[in-house]
Amino acid sequence: TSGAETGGDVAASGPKSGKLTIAYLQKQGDQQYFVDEADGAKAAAKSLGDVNIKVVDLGTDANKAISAVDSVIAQKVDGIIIVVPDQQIGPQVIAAAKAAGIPIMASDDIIKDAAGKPAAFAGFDGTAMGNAVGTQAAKLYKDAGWSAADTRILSGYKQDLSVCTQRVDGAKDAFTKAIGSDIPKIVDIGTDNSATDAQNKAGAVITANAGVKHWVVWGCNDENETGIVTALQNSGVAPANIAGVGLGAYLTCKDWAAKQDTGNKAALFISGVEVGKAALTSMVGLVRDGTKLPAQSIAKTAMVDSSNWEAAGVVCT
Amino acid sequence: MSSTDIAVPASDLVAAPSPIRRVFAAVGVQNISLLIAIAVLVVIIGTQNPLFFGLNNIRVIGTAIAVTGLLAVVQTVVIIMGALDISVGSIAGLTSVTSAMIFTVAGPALGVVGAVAIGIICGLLNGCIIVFGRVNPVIATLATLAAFKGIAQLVSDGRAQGYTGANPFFVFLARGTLLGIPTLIVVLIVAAILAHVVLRYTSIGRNIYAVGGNDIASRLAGININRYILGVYMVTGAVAAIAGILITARTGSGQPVSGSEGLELESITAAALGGAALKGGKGTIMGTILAVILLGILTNGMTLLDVNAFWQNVAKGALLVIAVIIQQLRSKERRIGLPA
Amino acid sequence: MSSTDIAVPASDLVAAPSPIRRVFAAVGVQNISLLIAIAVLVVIIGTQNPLFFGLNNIRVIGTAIAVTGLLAVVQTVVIIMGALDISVGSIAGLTSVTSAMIFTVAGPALGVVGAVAIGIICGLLNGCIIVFGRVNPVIATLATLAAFKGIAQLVSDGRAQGYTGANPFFVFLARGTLLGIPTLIVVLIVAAILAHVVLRYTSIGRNIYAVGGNDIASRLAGININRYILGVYMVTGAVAAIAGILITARTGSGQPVSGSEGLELESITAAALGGAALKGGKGTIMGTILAVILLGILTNGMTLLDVNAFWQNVAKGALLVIAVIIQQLRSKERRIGLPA
Amino acid sequence: MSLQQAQPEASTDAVTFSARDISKSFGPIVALDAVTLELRSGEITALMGENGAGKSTLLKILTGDYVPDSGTLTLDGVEVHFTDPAHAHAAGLRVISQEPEIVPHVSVAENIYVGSLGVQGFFFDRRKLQARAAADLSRYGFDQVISPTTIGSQLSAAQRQIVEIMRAVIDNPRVICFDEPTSSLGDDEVTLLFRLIRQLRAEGKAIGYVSHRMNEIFQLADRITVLRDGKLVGTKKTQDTDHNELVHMMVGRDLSQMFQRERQPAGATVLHLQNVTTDDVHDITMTVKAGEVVGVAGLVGAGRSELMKAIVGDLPIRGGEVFVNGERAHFRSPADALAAGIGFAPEERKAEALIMQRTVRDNIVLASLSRIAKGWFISSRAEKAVATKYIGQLRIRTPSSEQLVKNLSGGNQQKVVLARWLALGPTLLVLDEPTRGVDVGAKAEIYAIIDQLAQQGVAILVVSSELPEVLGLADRIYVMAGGRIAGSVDRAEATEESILALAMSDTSTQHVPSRSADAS
Ligand SMILES: Nc1ncnc2c1ncn2[C@@H]1O[C@H](COP(=O)(O)OP(=O)(O)OP(=O)(O)O)[C@@H](O)[C@H]1O
Ligand SMILES: Nc1ncnc2c1ncn2[C@@H]1O[C@H](COP(=O)(O)OP(=O)(O)OP(=O)(O)O)[C@@H](O)[C@H]1O
Ligand SMILES: [Mg+2]
Ligand SMILES: [Mg+2]
Repeated sequence: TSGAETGGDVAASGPKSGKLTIAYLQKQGDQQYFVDEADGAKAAAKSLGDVNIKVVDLGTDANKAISAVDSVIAQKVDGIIIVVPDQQIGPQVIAAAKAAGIPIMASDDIIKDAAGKPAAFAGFDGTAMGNAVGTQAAKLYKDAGWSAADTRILSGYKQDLSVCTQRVDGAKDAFTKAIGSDIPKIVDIGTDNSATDAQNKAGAVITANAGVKHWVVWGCNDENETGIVTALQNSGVAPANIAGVGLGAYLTCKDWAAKQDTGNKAALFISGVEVGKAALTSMVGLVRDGTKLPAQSIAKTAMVDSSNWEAAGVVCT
Repeated sequence: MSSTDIAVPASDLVAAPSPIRRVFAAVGVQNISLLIAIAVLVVIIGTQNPLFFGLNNIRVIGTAIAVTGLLAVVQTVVIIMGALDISVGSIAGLTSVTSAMIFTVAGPALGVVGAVAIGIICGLLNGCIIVFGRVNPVIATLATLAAFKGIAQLVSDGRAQGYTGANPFFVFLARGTLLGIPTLIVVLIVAAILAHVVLRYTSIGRNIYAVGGNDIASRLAGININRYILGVYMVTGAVAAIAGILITARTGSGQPVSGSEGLELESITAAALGGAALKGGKGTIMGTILAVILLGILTNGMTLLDVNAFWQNVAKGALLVIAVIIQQLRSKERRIGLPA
Repeated sequence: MSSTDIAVPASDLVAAPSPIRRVFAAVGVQNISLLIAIAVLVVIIGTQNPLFFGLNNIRVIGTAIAVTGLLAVVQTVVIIMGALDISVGSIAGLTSVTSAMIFTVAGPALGVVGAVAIGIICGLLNGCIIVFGRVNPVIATLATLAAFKGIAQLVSDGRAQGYTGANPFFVFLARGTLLGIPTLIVVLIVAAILAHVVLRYTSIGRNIYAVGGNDIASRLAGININRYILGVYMVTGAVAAIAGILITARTGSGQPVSGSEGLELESITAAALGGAALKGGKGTIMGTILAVILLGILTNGMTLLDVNAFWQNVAKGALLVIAVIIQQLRSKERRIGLPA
Repeated sequence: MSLQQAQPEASTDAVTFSARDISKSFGPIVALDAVTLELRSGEITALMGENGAGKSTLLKILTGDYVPDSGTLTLDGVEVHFTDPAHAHAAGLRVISQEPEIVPHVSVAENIYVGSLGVQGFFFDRRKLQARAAADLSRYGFDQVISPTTIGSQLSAAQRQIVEIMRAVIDNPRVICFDEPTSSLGDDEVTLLFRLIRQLRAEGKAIGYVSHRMNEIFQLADRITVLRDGKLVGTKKTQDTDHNELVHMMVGRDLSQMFQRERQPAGATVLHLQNVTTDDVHDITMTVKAGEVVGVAGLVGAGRSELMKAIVGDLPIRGGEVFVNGERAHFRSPADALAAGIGFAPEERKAEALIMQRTVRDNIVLASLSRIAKGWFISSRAEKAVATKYIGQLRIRTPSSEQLVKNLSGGNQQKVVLARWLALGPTLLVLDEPTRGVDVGAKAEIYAIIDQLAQQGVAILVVSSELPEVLGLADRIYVMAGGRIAGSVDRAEATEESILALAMSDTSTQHVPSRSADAS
């Protein structure tokens, strides 16, 4: 309903022809998912022809994101696709792009302007990711027939990163919805989002929960989830007693590829390549042909496990 | 070798030096190599993409370096005094989030005043730990780096707070101009000029050089070192708070961590690249500002030229090394011992 | 009056010091306060949750501190020499990812050898920039911090590489035991003992202290300073590579950035808390290891007691300050000037 | 040098400043035990005593650097308490400390006025300060020795000492104490300083003066206070005492008479320089033979220290050739020289020789570690044995070999530097001002050790600004002026006059401080 807002301004200035430059600004650009996303966008640009793509890594730095937006505006790009490090900066970003008359679209994380109107979006937002993970975890939990009393849910994430909070909150909501009120106790593990830190912190949590038989594991990303699962397995928990649901599948796939018996039971796979392609294609469509940005292009996602990950297109390096 | 901080360059005593030498003397030898590096970068980037020279782009570079620049300026003062403040980023984060929170309930004036007050208290705490706890500045501020960050996360529950994007004052800070110059750049210029003047032309500044150069000599000469340590850390806290407010203004909300994490290393890098010796007693605001500009141009130019983020890291490292090696080759210091 | 007999070493006159005093002397005054801090923490955490004392948990703590501990040990050596290596984390990341990549095509032996070789080359590069480029160690390694990270990202395209979780050697590193002690802990213990022995009982170690204490005097006393700088940085690179291999083993794949970012500050914090003076010439492996244990227990205990991550930051900062203040109060140094 | 009796007391007997029953301990070490010192207006009171007797500690108490454990300080009969140097300054007390403390990256002018730049108000005017420094330097006669624009880190030892002196005198204090001001000065500067001190006395200042040089004491002092082992031995009027009595008071016994060297025929040439040129010295040709002690004399800034550093490979040699034991040597660093058996004790113990925060033992064995080590490991027993041996031989006053060097008195620190090279036993020993700040008794012992080494066939090159020392020790003396060898004199012909004449022969370059700010 709202994608028209940013698209409309450009339509007024008329479609452009010739070489286009689209900026793809990404948080955490050094992470695999976003590398894939950039690759997807680049591939799409190539196939569309005459499109130049400018990828900028914003890290987790909200201030740098503002600088980068200013910078690509000054460089007169024809469209901006942004994955914000923090959704609160949405209004500033949208306002800046609007003032410059450059269409903007959010990828992966929804942003809204000052009036609360969301920008066009491509991807799969954090809450939805969490929901998918939570639903799958609930299914594993139910199928295993575990009881709330002797089960714990370990949830590992960087607690000051809003995108992480959304994901784990989403997982919790979906899990609760699926199971009902009597869900196992959820233990939050604050990590720096790395597998080693998750492993270290989980070690202490496992100690504190001696006697627990079964474990459900999720996290902000695959690093958190696999780190916790590794810690559980190192402390002697059998893979059968672990229901780990990863997010990204790029690390969980490794156990599956090696045919290891593992507590990483499933993972949500979102094709970064597809998101990148979709976002870029829509943006070029708007700028070149005046096609309105779709308000929401939800990325194709798949819940994968050891049996179907290859078929779903997970690339395991 | 030290340059602009030395008293009257001997050349001033010699009658009528050539104008070029005068300019050189004013800028300082150390800074010449930074200027050369900037010039080389500008030429390389500009020939690849003439948009680089656009007024707009120059404004973008200026506003992008404002926050780092502010912190680099105060970090330079701290380093000249022979100490280090690793907590500046944390203070900026804490004040960013608190300024937005106070603003939300009490308006912009109190938001700014409150944030600066918090910054000063943080600086005072740093100073007290160092002076009265006798803790080395690096450890003291490493500790408060963690502590202030924790407090920022606690007060905000780890989430961005408030919305300042609709407030005229914060909008003025983030996007306004003064005499055609973006407010952010004006803030940086004012802070840099103030620091420069204090360091160079006041006895307070000269005493900071003395304390950093030789604290025993300073103490024996009757300088109250403790007062200087406390004072410099408080000023640093205040400036870090201004940086935090600018982060709030730019992002439109108070950010407890994002946007301020890592600023400590960036500010130290800029100060060191600008010629401040980590042992203390040496450094200039001019050099630091040139270093900040150099790093800002590098980042901006690499984005402009579509350099991959991974290559950007390599390039940044290489540039740092090359710039400092050139400085060192130009200086006539004896090439023995551990480089200072 | 006692001042007349001062020519005779006092300790030789006093017969048989009490055993307690002997232990104290062996541990060192500085370390006593660390021991006390550890004891206090252990009591507090243990009474809240007796599971803390479980063998399992002790093993968890041990394996959690292995990587940081390794880097802290070499960082201590670098700091004693009067320098700093901020690039250790980056080297660990680069070697983590390359060890996994080499392993994938050439097996574990070459994976390890290759990673260590890369670590040594990185260290050599650091050393050369410092020695021949005459760049201050902090700036040099700040620059290579960025450069090595960029290279790690480039070779891996930013992706985790390989899978080592099925290889017996890497599994042995990550989860195996030697004489009942987890391999990770064994690696740390071996490295710490080696460093301790070299520093304390060999002329190489003594000369490292001398260089850090006064580089000019060391040079004039015939120590080849440059060789020491190069050597120490190469060893640091090699140990950082081992840390990288351990990260790979623990996570099951080569990680270009994740898991190694920030290790530089952690290692510096541990060394400084353990009593190493950033000015050089002072520090012990014993102190560093105690500091690593203290920090490891703190993290483990707070997680165990379900302390919120934000409070953990505050607590960590507070503990650091308190521990160092106690050390300072116990030491009889004159309370003037800037604390070293 | 002729002993010139001090002027008869010109002034009142009023005690301006007194330190009464002062005690100060550092842990178990009693540095001062109920010592009393009185300084009178218009009088110079010398403070004497062996190394470690407590002189510097006493002066540090006067200036508020240390707080005494007990005892009282009175100024004009009013009791004062200084807990910080600033208090003492405000009260009109200044001490010129034994180790000049210099701020490295600022000018001489700022170094002189450090801490009191603010007298010109909040803003500080660099040019005015410069002019003021120039005026003050010329007022006190040091304008030829030092330029106000030179950067602190580039000052020679003598220039640093002068900055330290200037700092104190420009404050126009009522009481001023000098702690071994002449130990790094050349004869010319000493003359200037004495003129200054006498002028201060004439202005009615109360002056304290510490030195180990007897002739200086007799030239200057009105009254002499002697300390031994931290206790007061007594105070004498200069005219009522003599050299032998003072020595007896200081040492507690009579010293055997003046040192006499055992001369012997020299052996093979160990070091030969042929037209050696560096950035600072030019066209140096000299030889040192086994068993020979060769002296190098010259005025401050003549380039002696630079030459020594070039010999051991610390400074690069630009031209000419160096032969060691007949073979051409290319030392790229002192490490190479050490490998060839050359040891070098530099002039500046604090900056160049000692690792202050390490122990006496560590410092003594620093250069001979590889010899003490068995394979890879060093035996701490062997180390301690070596350290203890030289602590005894040089009578280094320290509670044990484990004391930190920074806690030793200045003279004892100097002995540690020497001990390092004695412990190594090199074939050529280069000593730059080896007895700086060393007391009379210890000096004689050091001379004896040098003599003994020479007899064992060690070649020794000694730089010294004390002509009696050079004359007494050396078999041959090279005199340097303006970075060149002005001549060489055999012991037989050498007199103070002949050496001085050579040293002053180069009028073109001497006394012009070569490094100033424009070097950068
Ligand atoms: N900070 C300190 N800690 C421990 N001992 C100290 C300290 N300062 C001085 N001492 C000791 O006090 C004694 C007196 O030292 P002081 O420096 O006053 O001697 P001095 O008379 O000035 O000797 P010199 O002629 O060698 O300069 C010495 O034994 C010295 O080792
Ligand atoms: N650290 C230094 N940096 C730069 N120049 C110096 C330094 N020390 C001395 N000089 C200069 O080098 C020249 C030679 O000094 P040098 O110290 O060799 O003289 P010297 O004969 O040994 O006298 P001194 O008795 O002062 O040691 C002088 O002109 C002096 O000003
Ligand atoms: Mg003394
Ligand atoms: Mg000399």
